[in-house]
Amino acid sequence: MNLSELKELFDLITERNITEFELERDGVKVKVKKGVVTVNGAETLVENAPVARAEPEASAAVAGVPEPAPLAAPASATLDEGLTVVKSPMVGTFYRQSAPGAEPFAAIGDRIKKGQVLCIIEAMKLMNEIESELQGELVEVFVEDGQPVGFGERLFAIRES
Amino acid sequence: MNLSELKELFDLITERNITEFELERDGVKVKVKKGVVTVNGAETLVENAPVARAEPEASAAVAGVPEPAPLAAPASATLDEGLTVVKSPMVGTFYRQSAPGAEPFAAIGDRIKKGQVLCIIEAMKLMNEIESELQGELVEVFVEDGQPVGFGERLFAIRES
Amino acid sequence: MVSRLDSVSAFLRSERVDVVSPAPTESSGRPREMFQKVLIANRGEIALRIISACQEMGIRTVAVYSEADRDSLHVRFADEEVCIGPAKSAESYLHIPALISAAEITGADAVHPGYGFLAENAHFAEVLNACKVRFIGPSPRAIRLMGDKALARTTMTEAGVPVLPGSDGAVEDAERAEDITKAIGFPVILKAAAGGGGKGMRVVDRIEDLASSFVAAQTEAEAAFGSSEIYVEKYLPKPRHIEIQLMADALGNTVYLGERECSIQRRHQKLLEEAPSPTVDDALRKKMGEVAVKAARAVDYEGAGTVEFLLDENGKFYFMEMNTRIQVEHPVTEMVTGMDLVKDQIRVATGEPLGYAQEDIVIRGASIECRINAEDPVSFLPSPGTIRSFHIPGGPGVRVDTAAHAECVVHPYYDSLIAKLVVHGRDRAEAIARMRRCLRLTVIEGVKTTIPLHLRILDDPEFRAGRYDTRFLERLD
Amino acid sequence: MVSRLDSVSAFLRSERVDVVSPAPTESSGRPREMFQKVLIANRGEIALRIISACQEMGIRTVAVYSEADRDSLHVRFADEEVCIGPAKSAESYLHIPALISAAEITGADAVHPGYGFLAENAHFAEVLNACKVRFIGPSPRAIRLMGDKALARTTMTEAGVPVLPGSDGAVEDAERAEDITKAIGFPVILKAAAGGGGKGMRVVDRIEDLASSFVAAQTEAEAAFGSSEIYVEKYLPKPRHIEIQLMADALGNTVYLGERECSIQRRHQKLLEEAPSPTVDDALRKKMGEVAVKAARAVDYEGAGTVEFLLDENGKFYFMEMNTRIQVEHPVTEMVTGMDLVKDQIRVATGEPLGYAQEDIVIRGASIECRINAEDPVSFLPSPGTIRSFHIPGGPGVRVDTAAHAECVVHPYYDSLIAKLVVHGRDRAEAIARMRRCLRLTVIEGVKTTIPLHLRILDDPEFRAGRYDTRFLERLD
Repeated sequence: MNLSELKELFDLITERNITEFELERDGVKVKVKKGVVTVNGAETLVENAPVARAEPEASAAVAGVPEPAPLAAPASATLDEGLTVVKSPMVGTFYRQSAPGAEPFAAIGDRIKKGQVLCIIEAMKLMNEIESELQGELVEVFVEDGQPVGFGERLFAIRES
Repeated sequence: MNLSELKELFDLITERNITEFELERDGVKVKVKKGVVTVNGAETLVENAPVARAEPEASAAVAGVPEPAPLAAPASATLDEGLTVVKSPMVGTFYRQSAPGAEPFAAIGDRIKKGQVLCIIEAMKLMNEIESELQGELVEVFVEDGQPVGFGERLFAIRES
Repeated sequence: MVSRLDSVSAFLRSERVDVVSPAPTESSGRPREMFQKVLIANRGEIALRIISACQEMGIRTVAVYSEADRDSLHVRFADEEVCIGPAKSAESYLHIPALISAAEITGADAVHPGYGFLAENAHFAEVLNACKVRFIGPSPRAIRLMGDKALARTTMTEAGVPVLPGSDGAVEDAERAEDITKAIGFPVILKAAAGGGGKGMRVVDRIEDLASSFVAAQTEAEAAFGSSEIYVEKYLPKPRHIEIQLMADALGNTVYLGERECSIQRRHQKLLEEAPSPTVDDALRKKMGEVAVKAARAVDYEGAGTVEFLLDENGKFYFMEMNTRIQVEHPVTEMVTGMDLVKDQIRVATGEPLGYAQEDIVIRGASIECRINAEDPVSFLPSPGTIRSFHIPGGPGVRVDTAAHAECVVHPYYDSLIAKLVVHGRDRAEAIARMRRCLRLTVIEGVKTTIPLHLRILDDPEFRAGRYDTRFLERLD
Repeated sequence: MVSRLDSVSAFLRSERVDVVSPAPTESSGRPREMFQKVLIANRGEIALRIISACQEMGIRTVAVYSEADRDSLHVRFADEEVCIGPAKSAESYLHIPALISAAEITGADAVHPGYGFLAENAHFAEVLNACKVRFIGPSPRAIRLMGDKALARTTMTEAGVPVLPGSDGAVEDAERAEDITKAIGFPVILKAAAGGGGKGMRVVDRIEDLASSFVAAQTEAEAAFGSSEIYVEKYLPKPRHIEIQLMADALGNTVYLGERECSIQRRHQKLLEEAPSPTVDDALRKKMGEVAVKAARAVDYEGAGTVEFLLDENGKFYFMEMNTRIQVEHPVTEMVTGMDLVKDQIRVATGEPLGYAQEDIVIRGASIECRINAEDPVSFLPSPGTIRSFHIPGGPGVRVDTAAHAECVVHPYYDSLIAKLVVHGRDRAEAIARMRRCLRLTVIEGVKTTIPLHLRILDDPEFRAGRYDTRFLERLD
């Protein structure tokens, strides 16, 4: 079987909405499975396998959903090659500077050092300074100054270096 | 298979949303899987495109079930190569002979002719003779004498010839 | 393959009233024993409703189903089940021979027809009676008398039940129409006798317009229905559809369980019902209730039934028709009275006495039902398909009758009712607030539903004030 | 990354009663305005129940959720939502700073705690008060007085509420235990002061066994809990758990809404509750109700609360504890009284008067609640997982409170309650028949549930006769 044959096979599979296919030449083993294909929340209704049936199906199979995707660690997660997201460790109000009118702790394009204060999150009347755990370049700020943030909400993206 | 062929293969797989692929050259074994495969109520969780994610998934995809299998025609359906199932065209009581103690209309192994009476279904005090639409050999009787049958219930299997 | 079913059907189709119709007194004989096994000649939520009642009474149940309903919950929950035909209703749920055979082979001693399908088919009731299977409903005679519009009108007039003034049947010409109009007063409506859906219909306010409208209606009726027969009726500009729920036993006890307000309808399809009506006071309720009882007694009515009235702005009401079955909207009556109509219906079908009298019926609080149909809320086109997600609300005063669930298929073959959302509140304001939150807390994904329309109705100031009539939905842009 | 949350938590953990505890009279001031926005510090069915009440009252809602509950219905149905932490309760639903911050950033003017989690945490109520966010529940003082077993016992005794005779705290030695036993009479139970789960517990019937049992209990208590403190209490061989539902406003109006029978429990976990109790008659209801009101008044109680009693075979009852929150089983009371406890709870929290008096409370019919838990019905081990199919029953007199649905995940982090199945019948027999059919018409696939156990309970002759006590489930093989 060469690549063009494989391509043809894949086209056929796609066209026929087959979700599982097995073939063993010697011993003549064929296995075809079709079902509902769920990709990115959109589902494709698939007809049944073209196997002749002697009697009506007693009941339709009940599909399940996959378990929720494993949640990203609240601290940081890889966004792209080299990009790390800093998330809010608490519920509160996000401030980019120490006082109204002051310079922001960090601006886009700034070099960030480990331990450098990135922002303040005010929770229960206390100002919590959020420090960077890594060094790199500040690439993005996801939240506007003065906005409320929930636990695990994205605050910054840093390109580590 | 060289690297550029592999790259092409991987591109192909991504493009076609194929999620699992197996190939054995000698003996020719191929295995392909796509998306979330739901077969007989067991599901295989398939992750989305292998791109690193920066944030937790907002929501899990909801899978659906396939439409119920298209129901076999009530008259007859292919059971096996050459085997045809005769189904009940009505609700009633199944009788294999014309009167208690009489010979059955047809016994297993009998040669069946077109138009030959196979059984009686009593419905609403009326005896409805069920005739064969084909000729062949009576291979199986699914219902016992005197038993109630529903619409579309299997009565006989005949090997057409 | 040949069957004699065709001749059986022919036999069954012949309306052999003489042979099988029981005398009206036959049914009021000695009390029968409680049923052992009831066959439910229906599907969907009402089949589940009847299974529920039977299970609470310790009665075994038989489900019948078409091939399309193989995986339906009524099949799953019944003690026995029989496939009676293919998806098409005419060959399954409406196919009398298949249903009779199913009752015979399972040994059911009674059949509950639900609503729709064969529920008001006198012939079905007769055949069952002839097979010694009890039809849970009134006598074939009562079904027949109430099923024929002209016959019902005559019977009611004789019984002293007010009917809408008009011609007793078709009117030959415009001159005769003028005579009738002079007697009943303007406005009048001219209607095609064979008609429906607004075709061949004309509202006439002035004598000058009568002759020309009559001819126009005749022409339209001839074109639409192949019959130019026209009848004349008093026209009510702002009628309310008020119906009285009745329950009658075989011993002659008949009580009314208050009214339901069903004016929220689209093309004569009820969408939202409430009890009590915001416009009916105790005195009017008593008056309408007693007239409804009179109507039922005129046909020796037995079981659960509903007399539908049109109520005009002056508190005058007119008999429209009697529904000789349990109705879709019966839950609102159950909510405000605390009764279980389906259990009572089965109980009285065995000959058991009602067990309660008129003075035992107390209306408490207010109840609303919203019919959640798989329909486009704007175009009202059916929206069959597979329900992907399904969640129904809970909390106090909420009842949801449904056979739907996640991953179930809403078939195009049958009616589009997915769920009946019913609430009860200490007063109408609480019921409205409760229904609003219930509609908001309902999740039905995969098919379009009437939920957005219900929310618009509930938010309408006129609806909230209780000031509406059967044309409300036409006005709601 | 560094935060000062730890020090905040430390501050919050310090029980600074002096600063924030309001004087008991403070809450009975002038009526407050209706809340604009309520934060619900809970999850699951009770969060939906509170959202329902708020929506019916026109109040906006804020859901809080842990990362595991991102897709939960309470998040979907609330007007706003805030993620407050990871799956673990201690870091989310029990994490006071996150909840307070969530209330602050959303501008909520009140917090409803539901049941469990922080519902009976006086400190949480205090911190909210300090932040000018209304805690929907009683005063921190009332929570604290009722939350401490010894303090509650003293307070109740002073108020003239009967408590189980016994030592007021730990007993130093067997001789002192003998003195107490002589005063209260056999049988008595010796209990580890620090204990639970049956460890360090001895029932003593005769004076000869007292000394040896005391030493044995001490030894066991020391080994199990590191404390050999033992107290002595009157032992009731066949007690029933009867609780009285109360509702009190800030103006001093306190009414009782009848009792709930909660004797069907396993390891002090209630499984099935009913109202009214099959053993409580009108006279006893009045007596227990009035004592419960006295108990609540002793701590200036406000809001919804429950006084739990043990009832012995002679109709004598003893205060066990007071639950200062809405309870899981509140629906059975709503079913028989027609009240909406959560709406009333929110209403009185604004300072509004109750609006009804004791004589307005009428108990109608009978109600039963079955807790459908994701548990193995035999081993009672939790059975988390994904629910594959889900269908809940409808029909008259049925209420289902649930946040579950097909394809939802039952997490191992939180309690295993999937749904509360509640029925109402015109009498107890109808309620039992209805509950049986509801359990049979419920479909929950993918996780094991307590449904089979509930069916066994309902079929038990002693249960059906209403003759059972808190040890019923131990005897049910």
